[in-house]
Amino acid sequence: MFKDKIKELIAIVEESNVHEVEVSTWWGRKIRVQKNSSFSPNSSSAAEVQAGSPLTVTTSSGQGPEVVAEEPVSEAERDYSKLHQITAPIVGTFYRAPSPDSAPYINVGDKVSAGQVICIIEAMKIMNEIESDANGTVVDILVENTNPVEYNQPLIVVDPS
Amino acid sequence: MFKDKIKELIAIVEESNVHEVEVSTWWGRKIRVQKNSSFSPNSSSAAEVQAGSPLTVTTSSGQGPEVVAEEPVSEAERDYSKLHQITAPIVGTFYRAPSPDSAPYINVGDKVSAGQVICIIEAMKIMNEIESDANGTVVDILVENTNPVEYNQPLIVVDPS
Amino acid sequence: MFNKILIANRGEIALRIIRACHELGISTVAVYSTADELALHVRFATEAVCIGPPESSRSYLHIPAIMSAAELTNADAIHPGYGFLAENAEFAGICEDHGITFLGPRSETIRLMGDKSAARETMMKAGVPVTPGTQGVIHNVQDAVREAEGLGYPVMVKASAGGGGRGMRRVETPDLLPEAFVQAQNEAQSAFGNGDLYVEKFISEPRHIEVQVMGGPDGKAVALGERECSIQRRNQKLIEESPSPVVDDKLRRKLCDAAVQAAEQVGYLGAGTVEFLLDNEQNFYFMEMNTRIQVEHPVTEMVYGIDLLKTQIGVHAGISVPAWVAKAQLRGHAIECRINAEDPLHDFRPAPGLITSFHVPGGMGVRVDTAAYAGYHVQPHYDSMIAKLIVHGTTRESAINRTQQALEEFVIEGIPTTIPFHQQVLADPDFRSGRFTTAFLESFQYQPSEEPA
Amino acid sequence: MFNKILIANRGEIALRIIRACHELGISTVAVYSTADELALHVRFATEAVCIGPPESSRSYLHIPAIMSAAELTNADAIHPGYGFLAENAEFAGICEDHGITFLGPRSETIRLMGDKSAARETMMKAGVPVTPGTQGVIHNVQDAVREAEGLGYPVMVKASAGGGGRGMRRVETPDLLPEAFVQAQNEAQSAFGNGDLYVEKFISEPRHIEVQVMGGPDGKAVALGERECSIQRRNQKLIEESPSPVVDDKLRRKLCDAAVQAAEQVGYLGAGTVEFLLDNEQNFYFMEMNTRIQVEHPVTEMVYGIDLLKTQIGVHAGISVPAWVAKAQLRGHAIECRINAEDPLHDFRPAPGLITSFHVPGGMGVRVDTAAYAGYHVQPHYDSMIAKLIVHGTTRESAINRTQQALEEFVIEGIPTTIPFHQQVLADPDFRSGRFTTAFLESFQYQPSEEPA
Repeated sequence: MFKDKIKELIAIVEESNVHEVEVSTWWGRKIRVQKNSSFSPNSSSAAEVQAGSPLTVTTSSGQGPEVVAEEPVSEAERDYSKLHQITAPIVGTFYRAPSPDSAPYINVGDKVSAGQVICIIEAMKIMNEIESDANGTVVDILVENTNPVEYNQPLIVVDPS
Repeated sequence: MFKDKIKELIAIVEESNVHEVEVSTWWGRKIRVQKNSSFSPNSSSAAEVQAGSPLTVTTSSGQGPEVVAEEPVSEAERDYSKLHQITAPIVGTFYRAPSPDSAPYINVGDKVSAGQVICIIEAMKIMNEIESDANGTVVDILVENTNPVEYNQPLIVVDPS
Repeated sequence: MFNKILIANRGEIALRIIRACHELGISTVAVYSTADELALHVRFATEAVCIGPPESSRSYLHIPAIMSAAELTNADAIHPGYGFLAENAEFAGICEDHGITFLGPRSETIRLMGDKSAARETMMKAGVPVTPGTQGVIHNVQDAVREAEGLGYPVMVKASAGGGGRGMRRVETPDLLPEAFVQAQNEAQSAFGNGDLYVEKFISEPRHIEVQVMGGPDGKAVALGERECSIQRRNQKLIEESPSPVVDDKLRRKLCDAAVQAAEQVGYLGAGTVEFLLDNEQNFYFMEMNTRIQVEHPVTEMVYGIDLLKTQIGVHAGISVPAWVAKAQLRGHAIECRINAEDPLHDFRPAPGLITSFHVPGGMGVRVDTAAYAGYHVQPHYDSMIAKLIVHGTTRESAINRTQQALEEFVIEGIPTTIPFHQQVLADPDFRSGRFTTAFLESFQYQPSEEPA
Repeated sequence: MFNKILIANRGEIALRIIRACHELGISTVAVYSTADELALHVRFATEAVCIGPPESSRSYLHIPAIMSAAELTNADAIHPGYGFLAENAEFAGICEDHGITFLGPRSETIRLMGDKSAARETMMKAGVPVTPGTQGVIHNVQDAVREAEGLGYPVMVKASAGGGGRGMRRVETPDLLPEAFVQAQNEAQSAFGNGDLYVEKFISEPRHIEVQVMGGPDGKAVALGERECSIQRRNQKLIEESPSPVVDDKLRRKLCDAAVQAAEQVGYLGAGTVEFLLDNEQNFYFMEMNTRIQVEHPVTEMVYGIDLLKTQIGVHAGISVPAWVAKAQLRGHAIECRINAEDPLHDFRPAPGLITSFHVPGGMGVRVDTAAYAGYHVQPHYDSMIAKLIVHGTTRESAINRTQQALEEFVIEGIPTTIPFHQQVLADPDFRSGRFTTAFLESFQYQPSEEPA
């Protein structure tokens, strides 16, 4: 969700003649997206993410773009930002297989197609089969078997190409 | 004081390779000074003064400079910004003459020199003679006779040229 | 005592519950929708679980998601706050079935009090005064005329299944009854699929007075004085006070006794409110019972010096209501103003959006319960209340004066709020005199202020 | 009552006074230095006058500028707050001469209480216990040895003109007295140009306990319980409480009686504080009287439910202390934490600068008195206190727990503050037990927190 917002902001800036957009909360994060005025328009964009302070003195230097991340983004997540992620549609416990003795629904490297069951999320004793919403190759499985997952949490990375 | 701050900020921006400085308070004023990136560096500077909000979404367009003043600055003050102003060194009541029957110390158009008495400020029944701190021609007298003045309030405008 | 409580709510009440839990040494779990990622209850809880998308029906009202979050985090109790699932008997029942303590009354109590006519009958059994009216349903105009004769005009013809003002008619004289009866019956039939009607005496110039109760695990209940809630706009309370300017010690004792009888009749557990209509001759009539902690609970806390949330959590953990709570003395006067993200100039339409600055008042006797902050985006998906300003003073007049000063200092920029509206109500001579009824806001004219807010 | 009060102060106390005045319907005049143009007292007062440059000596301490501002604005009274001119007898006298009411005791009272030995003699006359010691000045070592024998060791050798710990020596045994006497005499002579000494019994393991008094225009005073102020760092109070964890009802009555005697002896008018040292055998000794409203007055307000500022303004307008104030009952427990712009990691050095975010805690029992806000620049010219967090609870333990929760929610960014320091003190077992003396902070070790604040 947070990364979505950054992407959304970058898109807004790239597609407009605005050169800077900044969103922040006092306790949350500050997102500033700005086109670097030293470069020609649209040639580059920088996303600056900082522990937020609701403003006061903002000094933007004309130097190169700076990226500071409050929450260190794991390499994995960074790499997958352009791939498709299947997220948890409900809160619950993640299972890779229909039973402890069964083989996992999917493994890294498998081909999956939309509608294929890829895991189970148990909620209130009910085993909910979760289906893939894309065709492609499984690149990564982000949650360990039997771990809890939140709504919208990325579960599986699929390369649709 | 407030205008001084704006001037100070403009100077900071002009003399640096920073392209934007912004200072604000939630209830006070927001001062933003930015070099317009559409123009070549140092060719122009804009002072933007707005009723302040401690930030959140700041969108600066690449269009021409915009000036919004929270407190409308009177034409007079605006014109005098490059002239010398003599300010009140104490709180009190402003008198243009040593007694009700006397002629005023100075009138518009008079030449004054540094050290010359230009008015009286009464504080706690004591008549304090206020001296000019510059040589030049009196361009305006900003306070009415017998009106109260605060510390640092501009009293008299002098053209030193 | 509990180890960990999940809060099935958001906004200021979630924060209120988190504070009470942490002061008691209890861990907390916040649940949140994706719209609330930056909400304060998420920040201040011990842990937080995202349970669904912005729509309430798929997050804060979605029972399976909440139960899953409780199970995953090993919460041993769930506090529902107010609104959302607070008075959902099914949810309370599910909690009971799962061995998770629901911090509210038993599901059967919620169900009973949610049924208007059953609640009314229960109160009659308990000896609590109810609005005089027919016993059961009236089937024809002749019966209605006869019953109304006995009650005295004006009367109200009401749909048994009614709500929201539909299937309801006020009748001033006997000759108007037949037409009103038929109209109400048709309306009830088409609105609720049930044309059953009953007739009640119409209470003229009523005030809305409610009594805070706390039921202990031993079946004993205590009452903590009344709240005056007559300042309402379309049944939405905007300003609440404790005590009421028209309730004296003697009447307070009668109201409290009735509320305790009501609560003990149903073995009420935890925090609840018994709502009464008070007529202009100081008679009062049971209206309904709210089986939850209420928005306006802080005015009671301020004058009695009691933390209702901590007391409530205690009774659900099996601790009797402490003796000093039962003996608490009324001190001074408290007023609550609900600060809503609404535009009072445009029919109080909700005005979600970004709060660009947020400065809360402080000092002696000033309490602010809020989950908003500078940079917070008021979500369109939920309730528009963004803060409660609760002010205590030694007298009603000093409380009003202090509230005015606090409203003056309360700065919210970016969205319109009800702050200027409250300022005008508090300056109104009728409000200040204490002489008003639930009709006060019908005639009150909000004036746009000269200067920008 | 007054029409317009000028506030000769800044910061939170200026705002506190403005609130009290406005609640009483009195207009206010703020005075400010050019460094305080954006300060909240300037915004919230009815009018504001710039009186000088940032240096206090040319603004907030500059009597002619303040008197001019009062005359220009037709103020009929001046409230000095605390610090600055609050205990300046000359200023009080000038106000008296100009027919402007000084909201403090008479200038002669300020002068009398400002003179240590005169105050001590006055208290002895009033029958208030003072630290056992010599009557008047000691001129040689022989007399000192004889007096010390009578008092019992350890003793303190003190300069008559002393202050700030100079010209003061603690002496454990008779053989050490001659050397200490000469040292103290030399130090006093060079520091104050006056080598007069006296000898007092040393009070071991004392607590700093003070009593709030309010003197009425009729010469009658009332006492409003005690405050525990032992948590001090180099004589700077950091945490204050009411009541003291070691004062029971009986001792409270004795302390209050002594404070009332002290106040009535001098015909004390308005708000004042009588400070005592309490030894470990529950004996107490007069230390000094503060002739002003104090920083820590809110803890008394919280437990007694009394607005001390409004009461103070009233007595200076000639209104007797109301009977209900005199009869006010202690309810619960209150704690104040002074939030200073200081770096506890670097010897509490003042850390002025820009506050980039400022989020105050709220909810039940939480009061914040502050003039700071997000975007405010803490000025290097003045006192480093930027906020007072005052928390009320039903017991000392619940008040501490609530204070911890409030400190957790208090977010100040941009400058270091004492918030993490307070969090550690409140978690300290000795602090929580209530067993501590004025030496508590000497041995308390502040630990830098693992995670960034």
